Amino acid sequence: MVVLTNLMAQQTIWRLPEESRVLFATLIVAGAFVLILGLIPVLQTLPPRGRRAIVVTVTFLAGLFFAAEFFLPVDWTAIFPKDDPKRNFLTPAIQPAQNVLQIIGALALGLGTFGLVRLHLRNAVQRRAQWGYSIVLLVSFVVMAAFSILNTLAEKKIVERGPVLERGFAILFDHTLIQLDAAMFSLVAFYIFSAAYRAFRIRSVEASILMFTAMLVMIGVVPLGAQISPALPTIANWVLAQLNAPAQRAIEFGVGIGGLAMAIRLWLSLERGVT
Amino acid sequence: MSYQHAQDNWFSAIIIGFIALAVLMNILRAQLGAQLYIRRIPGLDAIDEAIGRSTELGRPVTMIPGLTSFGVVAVQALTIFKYITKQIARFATPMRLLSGDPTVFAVAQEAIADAYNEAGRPDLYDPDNVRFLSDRQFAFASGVAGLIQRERVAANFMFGEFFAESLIFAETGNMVGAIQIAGTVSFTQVPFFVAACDYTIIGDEFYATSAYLSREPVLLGSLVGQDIAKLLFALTTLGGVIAASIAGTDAPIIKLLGQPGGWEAFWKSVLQGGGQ
Amino acid sequence: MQARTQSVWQRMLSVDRRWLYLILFVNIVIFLLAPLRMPASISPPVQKFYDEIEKLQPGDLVMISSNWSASTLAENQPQLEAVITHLMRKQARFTIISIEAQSRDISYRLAERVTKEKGYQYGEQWAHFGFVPNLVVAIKGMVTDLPNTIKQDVRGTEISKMPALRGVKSLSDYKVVIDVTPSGTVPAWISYSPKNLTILYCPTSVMAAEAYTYLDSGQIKGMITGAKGAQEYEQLLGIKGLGAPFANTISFSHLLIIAFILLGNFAMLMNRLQARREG
Amino acid sequence: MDWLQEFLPFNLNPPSLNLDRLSVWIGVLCTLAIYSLLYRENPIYRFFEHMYIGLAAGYSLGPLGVDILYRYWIEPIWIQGYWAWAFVVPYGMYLYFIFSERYGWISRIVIGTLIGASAGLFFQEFSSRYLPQLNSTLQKPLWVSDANPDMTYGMVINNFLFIIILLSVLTYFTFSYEQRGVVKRVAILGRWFLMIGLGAIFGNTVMARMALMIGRIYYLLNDWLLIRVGGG
Repeated sequence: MVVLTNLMAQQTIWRLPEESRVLFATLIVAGAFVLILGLIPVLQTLPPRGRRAIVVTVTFLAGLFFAAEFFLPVDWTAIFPKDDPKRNFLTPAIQPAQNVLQIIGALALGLGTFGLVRLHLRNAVQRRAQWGYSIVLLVSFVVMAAFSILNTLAEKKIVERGPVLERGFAILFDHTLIQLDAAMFSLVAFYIFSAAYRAFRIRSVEASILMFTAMLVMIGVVPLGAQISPALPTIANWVLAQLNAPAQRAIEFGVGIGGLAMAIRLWLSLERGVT
Repeated sequence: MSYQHAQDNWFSAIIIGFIALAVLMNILRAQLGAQLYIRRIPGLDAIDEAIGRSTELGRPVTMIPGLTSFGVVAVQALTIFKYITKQIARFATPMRLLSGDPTVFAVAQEAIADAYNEAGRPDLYDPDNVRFLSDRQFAFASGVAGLIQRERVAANFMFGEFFAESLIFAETGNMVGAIQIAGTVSFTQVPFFVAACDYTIIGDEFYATSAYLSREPVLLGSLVGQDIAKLLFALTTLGGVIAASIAGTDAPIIKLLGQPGGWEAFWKSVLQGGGQ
Repeated sequence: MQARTQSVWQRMLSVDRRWLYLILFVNIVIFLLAPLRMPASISPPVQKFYDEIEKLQPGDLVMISSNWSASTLAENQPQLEAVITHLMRKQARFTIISIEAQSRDISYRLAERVTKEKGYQYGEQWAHFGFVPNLVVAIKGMVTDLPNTIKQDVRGTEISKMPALRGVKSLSDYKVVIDVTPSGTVPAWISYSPKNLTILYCPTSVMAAEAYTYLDSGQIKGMITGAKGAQEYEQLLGIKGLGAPFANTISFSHLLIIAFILLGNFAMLMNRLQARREG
Repeated sequence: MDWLQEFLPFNLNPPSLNLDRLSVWIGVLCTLAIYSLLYRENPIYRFFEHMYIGLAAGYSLGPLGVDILYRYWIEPIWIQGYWAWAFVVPYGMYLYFIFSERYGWISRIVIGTLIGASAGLFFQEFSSRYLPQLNSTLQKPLWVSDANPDMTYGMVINNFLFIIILLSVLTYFTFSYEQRGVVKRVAILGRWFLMIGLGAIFGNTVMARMALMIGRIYYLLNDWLLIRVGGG
């Protein structure tokens, strides 16, 4: 990984020559697809134990890279000139790894969209129940995808921004998606209010502590509280800073230790359900 | 305040090493057959009761890992859902698992299939019962709300990480009279689950539930190791506070216990001949 | 056995929830239109937030992590507008990054509108880095090598060629990061950003209670809590914004909710007493 | 009359469509359609619900496709010539085999990469997020002494309270032994203190939700009905 990052900076074998670069690039990408996807039938021949070994190794190596970068001592003067005392020999490789993980992260998000479209496409084709709504979903998906991609490209001046794109994206984004999202989220206020009346019961000592603190905070932090009496905001701020903070910190310790234990288990693929 | 590398204060590496050792040793013990004790969380009795009630009504049961992105919490939520699926498989109660994350959706399909196999009813498994609605928070919430109302769900289990949309699930379940059990490490939503659900499993209890249910050596060992780590944190707090009261809050020993740069400060003061 | 006539309390408890929705709706409309305006009392976290920005020198670099979608517009928009106004007043340079797809366009269009009013130049004094799905890895990338991690801004210009970011090599060249977010993104900034970077937090109120442990430990240096915090900040800046009408209306919806929580419990209590008397 | 003229999305005398006003009407139509769920689950709601899910999924392709794939993959290879990046997308494509029965396991390789990376990164998070909190707890002396000159009795009381709450809530979250006697009482005390923290979250969360609803009603009043709401 280290060689990759150093050499990439300078003009070397890692960089295609200027002329007919597009042609070479397309060939190499096609080759990469063939090579990597071609690997699958080979991998498919592996017995289940072999498959698990590959997944476990890949998981371990991905974790080892970041763990090592964190735990290895810095200012590794043996390899690096003393220009940056905050680096060890793995640190320069963090940035390219970032690009790789962003791409895979984006493909993972795309997986969700792919799964969604695939589900509704099948609903529509097989005329399953409510398939009419699947058509609505697919149409709005396609229209919005087109406008969104064109808009983002227009921002990068790769595509010319016409009035139709400008107005169309504004209507679809600012006046439809944004409004639907905001409206949907504000529903919760209604649900809280109806739950406050019908579900929030002072059933026990615990529930009454929770409810009393909640009401104190609700009144103390808003302008009305300051109007009623200047003491209210002070008390509310004290409860938040002196009683609430230690409880939150104890919760944080529990979650942090739990997270560390889980991270170790995932890294070493001890978790049966996962890898 | 933040660490870029463990060398900022090697104390961090020592603590991580100690906790890792405590966890891995106990996992090894559990794998070698030692019976590690985990107390039964009251929330589990509530889950069994909810399962019983849903079988009487015969209406579907929903399992919502919510928008939990794939990782630590999602895996354990699926462990709990596998347990529930195995129980309801005996009575062929229909189920829906609704996820808002692509990876969790994919892994859930295998987890639920495994659950039905383990329950000896592979025929009951229908991949369409495990659905991905949307990774948009509120598109997902509306999808779930719509389904709970349309199918008049009997029981609603919500395990995983939740955000603002949690109350829409709980309130909609409340509207159709479903018995609801929630368990989450997202503390911003616990108060609402406490208010609107029949029982709420809070924070670390969530980890203990999946460990207790699965009796997995890995989970049991890990939980025991975590308890040791919590004891370590409690003792460091007590000892440190007393030391701070005696030696002052800017003493080298206090800097050592967790502050970046504390390691050099501590050893420099020790090597320069006995403390400040 | 003929169904017992529902006592007044039982009817109260089983009132249709749609009436409740109407009552809340009407309450908010009334107090949004009511001309009464109550000044806010400045809470310590907001004052600390203000003081941290006041320390900025002209030309200091600030990173704004805007991760809110339209869902939390009412809370995060007043915060972001007030913060950008204050940064422009201090002549600080700022860059925006978002890990939420929708937030990318919302924050970009909002910043364009607010900066145009004050004549703040895109590319000269502020820029938008676009969307990255994985925040943790993005922060680590920016700490080691910002230009190669971000590569180009929203408008496709190379980072290294932008006057706003001349000579910026890493996140350590920034003075402050402001996280305007409805979700748990601040732990990523706390965990991975460089030591000297001051972290300021603009959460929706939901995330505020959890953050008091970070305020206590100094991991975050200030916090604006939701629309109410935005009102306090607008008051400190002496500007007119959406924070004030929202915060005042919140006061009365809180009053309504508290009343209905008490009413609900009272009705349940009376119901139980009545049932016991008859039972 | 001029309010009506400004309110409607179309002009009467020279019959023409006012696109700005029409956009606001579209936004209001969406808002009211979603609010129809409050009355009852209905086809209009379901129509807008599916449109919403479709729009949201469609929109994400813009930032995903351009901000990420173009910036990190297409431009470095085709324009700058760094051909080594070519292998990343096919490798990431393994994820899409998750839908196939036979090749499903192939996706596990990439999922393993993501899990491994997040696990490896957690060590830094554990050090930077939790140890400073542990350390700041230590800086709460329990009595006034010359070692800590600027301590007041008020601060001492607060520190005692802080430590007691912290340790009792921590005790509540321990599971590997049966809680009996004093420990059980401390754990119950811990759960009560936990409720204070949860109450604080509850109060703040209610405030957040109200603000979002108020924001929507402000939009209906101010942008649609053109009733100016005071700036406060």
